[in-house]
Amino acid sequence: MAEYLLEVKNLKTCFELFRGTVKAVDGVDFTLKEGEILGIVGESGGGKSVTGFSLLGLIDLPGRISGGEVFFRGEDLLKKSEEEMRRIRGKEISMIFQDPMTSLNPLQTIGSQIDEMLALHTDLSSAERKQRILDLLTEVGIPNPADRINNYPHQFSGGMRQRVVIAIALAVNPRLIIADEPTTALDVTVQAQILKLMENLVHKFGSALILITHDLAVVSEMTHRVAVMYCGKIVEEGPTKDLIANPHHPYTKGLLESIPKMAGARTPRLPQISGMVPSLFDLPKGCSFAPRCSRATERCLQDVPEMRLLSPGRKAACYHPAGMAEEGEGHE
Amino acid sequence: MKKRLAAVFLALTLSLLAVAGAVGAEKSIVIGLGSDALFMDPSQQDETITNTMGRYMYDGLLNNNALGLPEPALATSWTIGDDNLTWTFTLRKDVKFHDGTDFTGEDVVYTIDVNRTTLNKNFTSAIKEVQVIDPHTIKIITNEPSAILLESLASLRILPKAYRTKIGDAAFNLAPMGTGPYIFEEWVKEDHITMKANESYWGGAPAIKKVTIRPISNAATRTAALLTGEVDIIEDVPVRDVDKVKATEGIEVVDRPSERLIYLHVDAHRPQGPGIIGLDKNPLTDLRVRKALSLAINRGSIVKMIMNGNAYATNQMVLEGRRGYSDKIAPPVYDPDQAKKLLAEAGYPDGFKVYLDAPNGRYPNDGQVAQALASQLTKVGIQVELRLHPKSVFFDFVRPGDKSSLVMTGWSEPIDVGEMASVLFYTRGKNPAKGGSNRGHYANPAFDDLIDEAGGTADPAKRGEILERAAQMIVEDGGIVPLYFQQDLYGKKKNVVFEPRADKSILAYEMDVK
Amino acid sequence: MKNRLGNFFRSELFHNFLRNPGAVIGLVIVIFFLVMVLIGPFFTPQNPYDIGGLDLMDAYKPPMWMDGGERAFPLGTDEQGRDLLSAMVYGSRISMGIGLIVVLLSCVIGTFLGLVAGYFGGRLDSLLMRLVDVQLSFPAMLVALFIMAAFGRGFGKLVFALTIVGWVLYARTVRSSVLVEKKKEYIDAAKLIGLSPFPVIFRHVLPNILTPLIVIATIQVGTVILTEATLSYLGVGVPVTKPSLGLLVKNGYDVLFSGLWWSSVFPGMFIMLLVFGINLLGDFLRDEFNPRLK
Amino acid sequence: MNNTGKMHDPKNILEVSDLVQTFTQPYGILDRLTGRPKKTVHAVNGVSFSVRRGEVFSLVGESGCGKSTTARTIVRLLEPKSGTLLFDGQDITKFTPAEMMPVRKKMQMIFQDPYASLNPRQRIREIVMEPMLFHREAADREEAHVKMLRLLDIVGFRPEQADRYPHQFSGGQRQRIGIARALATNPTFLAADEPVSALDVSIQAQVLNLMMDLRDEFNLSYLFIAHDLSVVRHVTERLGIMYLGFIVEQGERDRIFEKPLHPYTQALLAVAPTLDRKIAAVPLSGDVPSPIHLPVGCPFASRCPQKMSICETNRPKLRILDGRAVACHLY
Amino acid sequence: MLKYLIKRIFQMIAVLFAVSLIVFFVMSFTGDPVLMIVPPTATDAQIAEARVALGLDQPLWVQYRVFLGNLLRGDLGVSYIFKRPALTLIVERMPATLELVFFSILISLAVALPCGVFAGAWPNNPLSRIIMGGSLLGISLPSFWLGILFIFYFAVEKGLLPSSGRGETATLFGIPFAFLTRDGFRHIILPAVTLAMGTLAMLIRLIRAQIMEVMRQDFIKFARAKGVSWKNLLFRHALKNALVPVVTVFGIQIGTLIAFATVTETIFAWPGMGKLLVDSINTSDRPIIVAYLMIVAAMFVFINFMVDIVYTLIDPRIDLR
Repeated sequence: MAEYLLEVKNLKTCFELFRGTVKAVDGVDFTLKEGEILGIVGESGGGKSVTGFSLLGLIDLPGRISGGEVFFRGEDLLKKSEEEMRRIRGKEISMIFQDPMTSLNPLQTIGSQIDEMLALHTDLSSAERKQRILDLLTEVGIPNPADRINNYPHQFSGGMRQRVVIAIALAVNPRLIIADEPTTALDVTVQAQILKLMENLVHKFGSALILITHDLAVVSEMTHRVAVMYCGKIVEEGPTKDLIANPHHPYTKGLLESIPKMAGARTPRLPQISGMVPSLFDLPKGCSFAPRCSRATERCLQDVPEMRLLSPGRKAACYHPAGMAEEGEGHE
Repeated sequence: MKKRLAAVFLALTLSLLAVAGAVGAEKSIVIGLGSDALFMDPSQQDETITNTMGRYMYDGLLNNNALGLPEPALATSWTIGDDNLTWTFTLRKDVKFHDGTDFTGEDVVYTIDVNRTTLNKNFTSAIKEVQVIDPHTIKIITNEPSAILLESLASLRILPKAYRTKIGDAAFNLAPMGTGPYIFEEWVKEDHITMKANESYWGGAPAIKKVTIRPISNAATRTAALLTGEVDIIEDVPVRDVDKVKATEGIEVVDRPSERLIYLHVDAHRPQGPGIIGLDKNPLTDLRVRKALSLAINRGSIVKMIMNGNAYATNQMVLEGRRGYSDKIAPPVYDPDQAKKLLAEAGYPDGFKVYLDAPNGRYPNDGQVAQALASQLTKVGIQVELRLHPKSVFFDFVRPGDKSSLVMTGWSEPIDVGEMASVLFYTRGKNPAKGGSNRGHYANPAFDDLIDEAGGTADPAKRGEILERAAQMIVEDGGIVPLYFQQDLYGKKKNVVFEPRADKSILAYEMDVK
Repeated sequence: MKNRLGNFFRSELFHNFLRNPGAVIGLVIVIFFLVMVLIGPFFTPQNPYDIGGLDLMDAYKPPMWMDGGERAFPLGTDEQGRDLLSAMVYGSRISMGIGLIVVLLSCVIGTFLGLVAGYFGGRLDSLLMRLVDVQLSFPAMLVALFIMAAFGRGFGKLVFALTIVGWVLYARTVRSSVLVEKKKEYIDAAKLIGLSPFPVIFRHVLPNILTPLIVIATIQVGTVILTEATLSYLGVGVPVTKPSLGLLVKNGYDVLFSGLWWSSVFPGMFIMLLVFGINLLGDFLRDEFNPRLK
Repeated sequence: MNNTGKMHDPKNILEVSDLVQTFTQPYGILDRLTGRPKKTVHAVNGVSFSVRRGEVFSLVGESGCGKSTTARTIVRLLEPKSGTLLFDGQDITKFTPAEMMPVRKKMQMIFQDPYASLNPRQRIREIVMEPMLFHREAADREEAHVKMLRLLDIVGFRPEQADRYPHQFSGGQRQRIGIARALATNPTFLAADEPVSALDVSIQAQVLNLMMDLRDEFNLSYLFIAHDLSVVRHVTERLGIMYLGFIVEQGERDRIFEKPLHPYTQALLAVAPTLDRKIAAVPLSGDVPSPIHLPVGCPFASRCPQKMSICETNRPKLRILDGRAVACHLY
Repeated sequence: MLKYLIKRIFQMIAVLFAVSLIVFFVMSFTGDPVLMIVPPTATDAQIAEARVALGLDQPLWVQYRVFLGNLLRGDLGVSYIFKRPALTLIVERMPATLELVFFSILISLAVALPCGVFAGAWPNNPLSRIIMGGSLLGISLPSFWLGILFIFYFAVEKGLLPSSGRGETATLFGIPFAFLTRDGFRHIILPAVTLAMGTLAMLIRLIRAQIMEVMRQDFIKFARAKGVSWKNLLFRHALKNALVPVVTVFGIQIGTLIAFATVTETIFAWPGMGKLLVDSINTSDRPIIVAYLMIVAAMFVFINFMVDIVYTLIDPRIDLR
């Protein structure tokens, strides 16, 4: 048994488009232990969703995985055939999508959509499957599951649908769940319910979870560790509490500071990261964040910084990391 | 192994088919016609296919023979009284309708009465009164001396009074019955009509025992059906398909001059012609212009190129042998230079512009003929604007009125030129029964007198002589410009014995299959 | 202007176009026909509409490579001695003319009504859309056949009938695009400026719904040409003196079995080629502009 | 000046009282014949608040609570069903389009979706100049051009970017273009409908800062629509919490954030994701009732953890309590 | 459901009323039917008499009122030419047309479904390109030209199939059908294929486009993430979703088939109601034209109704109200 449930090494996924090649995921490394919750955070276009899809081999043309290794329980998923991957998808690794409105087949009852998962990956009899479906629906908090099993997705509200999606994802006890922005499309009150539910279920089932989101607040509440992505690369990684309390990468720091606070004194102006996310067709030569970074030096504009261990469990790809004990605080 | 099995199977099938053929050795025939019959009740419409079906299942007092001349049929003989008005007909005895009832004089009276209630009552318009003397003798009294009574009666099919009154005319149309050589079996509209031989027909049992009529309105498809052997004989072979049909083995083409004349109606008398473009006078009133019109037309090339040689260029109004054919009418001449000269003499050295109204799709290649006419007339200076009308609106458009001055159309005259001359060229407004279709507004009192005189003449020879004079008069006066007689074209398998008839009917009774 | 052209040649559309052989072939065909229709009449051996210039004795000459063919009539002649090639060039003119005029007219009418119905909604919209529903539930061919049967042959009448048949498609497409577009906030922004409805419709809505229109219009040109040909075949199309391609096929079709195959086969192939070219192009545009396939 | 007879406080740029907005589904002859029930969506049910000059007033709530509809009714994109709108002392509730013209100059809007709020076929230049020229804010095109460039500079664009089309910009940039357009007629009041909810976090801060800077520079007043409480807390002075078309609590920011009274406000604050604390136990269950069939009692009763029997039958009115207004039977 | 039915019936009446109004008044522009039925020798008096007999001497609105009154009694008028009820004439010919249309539908579906799904699922496969090229050609061909080439090749040159007519028929439920006999079945092949060609090509294209669109949707990706196989993805998830718009178009296509049956029937001498229509147009037989259009309108309303029903079977989101 390998040390990690999942070990991603130098994963690269690119899209060949008319305007040029986009390296959506550009040499990403991370690891995940059994039962661990990892947050992948970043702004749109940062490559976090593509990373999630790449793990399952669900990249369609014009995109392709151009390199790297994805060891899942010690085996490289990228070397598996489509048929082998098919048996892993759902059973070993399952996924929760962003928009519950579109991720369910509108013409099938939710019962049969859960049943499909069970029929594919278990040997249960149809009566057993039915019982399992009812259990799952109860588990995700759908009232009167026996009545709703024959309902169609459109008869459910957004939050309820996302509960069904979670039930499908958990149906055969996968070792790993990848949740791609699972609450973005939902209202705040519902969002909280769903997050709570996911957290509880993942603990209960003992699955590992990769939570892909743009919302640092969500990450801070749920995850053990966080990886921050910017322009296709992971720029910082570490235990959640530690990272949020003391970000090393200037991007992480800027991101955290620019979120308005719910408590404490109110500043007239929010600290902001200047400039725009660069176009993926036209990335800067050195560190992608350098043009927006107040700490950038000539070196940052020339060379791409590697991820390095800065303190126990804390890695960042930055030549001038912030919040280091031996360094003075940087100012903007 | 597989191959051999297939061969055995094939042989078996073939022998079975041969046996089936031998068992059904009764002679049968499939006839492809240009359209479906409108009615099986012959009293309803005077229309070619309906009339043909009438000949299969019914008889008249007289029937037309192949030449279109009436012959005794249900009436065996007749006499005319001294008043020239009373005709006494002796009817054939022992004639039975298909349901076994006897044919009597009552049926004749009934038939004439029925005809008088229909819209096409021309066949009985001459008749004043009918009397039944005894079951097999009737007396017909005409309004005035009539030379065409026998021809009219030959067009009248005798209906079974008892049967038809019993089931009503609508049902009768679907289950027709008469005294004719064939007995109705089935009519699937637009697909087929089947009939079987009347073995006890008074004229002798037909040789062909089973007849299927198939309406195939698309000419090319009809030709194809003949070429594939689906039908034994077709009518109206498209003129262009003649060569192909002739070249196909086992199939041949039979032709016969048709009664139908294609001609131009000329606006010869109105001072202002509605079809004349850009002039406030009517050049066609000038005889020289009308003569130029005829001279400019190359009938020969039209017949050769457009009709593929299957027509007869003419300057006559009726076929040779009919009353109204005249040796004195000169054959048509094509002389464009002379035409130009005549136009110049008439004061139109640069010609003039005129509409030519013609149907498209009414007669074989009519639209193309009209285009060729336009082309030829334009070459001498009569610049023709062609107005081609679909057949559904053509006759409405060219009705005598104020729309056209030059009309190309056709007329089929099975009797003699008398009726044609009276309907088409009698001065309008003088006599409500005459000049109804005088589209050229021809007005010539001398001509009218001749028509009136012919109408009152019962003696065929004398009537013929008057009509000859009338025809000569109007052709020479350019009121009509005859173009050509069509040719009836039939395609048939070589084993079919068939002689074309003047009325275009394909009558199985007169045919045989070898 | 030059800049814009440059932009076009550098655009993704042009790039994809070059990599799509079907689209290139389609454009080549369409351009070939356009050029032929525009300048062809200056080069044809004959003016087939000059009725006095025809000689009946030239009728049914075979194509020049066959026995009896003449150089003067490269593709042979028809029953009036008309040069088939010239007739086809002029016939393409009529066919394409009808196709383009009908599409233009129905596009303008349909777009206007669709814009108004979609933007204002309400009674007018319901009324118009019921009309569209009723008409769309009838096959276009049948409606056109019926109108032509009532009013008779003729270029203008044909254009009228086909336009009556055609506008509904544009009206419906435009309306559904407008319904999508008018919910977008830039329309609200335009209203907030204080613009009255028609400026909003024409300045803001219209430019944004043109793409699907272009696609439909392209494909419709082909459809209209085919419909016209079919109507001419049924005997209710253009006048016989100025035959369109469809009517040429019909005329030639009467003599197909007589071995005079050229007078039907060549115009038939011409229609097929023309419509095929238009459809190839339309297909490309449809795939390019379909946001759901992007 | 004020023809309703109501008191007008000149400190207020906007006064909204008892605003009601409903949507009726199409109801044709056939529906009438078949007796289909008429469906009316009660989007806004008697909302009253005012916006002071130079102030940011926020309306907060979950999607479908009627906050956007309120904003769109105020700027008269929608006709109000009933209630009164006083803008700058004028009753604009029943104004005709022509009468609205001068008001429109003073009252503009910033939209939610930066991708849909700019006409894709217009250049940036035209987008910003169109309102100016229409309202004769500039004498001619040249003057408009100069003004346009100045506005673009204010929101952070270089002059050469004026010739580009919207698709050449990122979401945050487009939102700034939208702001420039809103400023083109020199307005005094801006309704901002979720102006940052579609933006990335780092860009969100930029846009919020820009909006606050502009308020100071042009003395603007904002009606700020949002669902994100942390953003609202940052920008606003006063706020109203909306639920099912009703304002359930309304008042000064600090009072509400420090001590929310309405159970719904409490729940919203409890579940708002923040960096600084764990999510509280989720206090709410169930879904928002349908706005087609409004509950007779308290709109929040079906989900309220502290529901009493009176809540089912009587609809609570807004009452002043502890320096804010709240509509709840608990108090 | 009952309310829905009432609604549809009201709609149907409205549509039929509108159709009757338009058809009747437009028809009055056609050639004078009187001239078509009186013999060419008819005098003016005879023509006038015929006009009275047909009721054509009345003002148009009186004619329409009479027509409408008769219509309510199920009487669509009497053919000027055949002198029999127009309705009967059309109904007699209807089975032949419906049979032809039915076979064309069968052929179109049998070919279009597999071809369309294949081309949509593997758009870059060479076979897909051939299918798409073929279908493009299919919609570019004038169908009448194709029909005559078929006759020329398969019937005249090769002698494989009969060129025209309906052949032998056998009776089922009292209605004669050609496909029940071997001979009749041989007759139906060429016209049915000719008629099917356009619909076939267009369905292939539509199904392909729909499959391609559906395959890009989230729920398909979600199904893939579940580990669903390609086959199930295509047939369990994609196809049904792709079918919803196909059903609408298919409904309209049935109408188009009935319309184009007029052309096909004319070429192949198929004794259906389309041929009757063309003939009636040529003879200005107004009652038949009006009756034909009314019946076809009624058929279309019915087809649309069926399409709606099928919708609810496919798509649970659609509620009949």
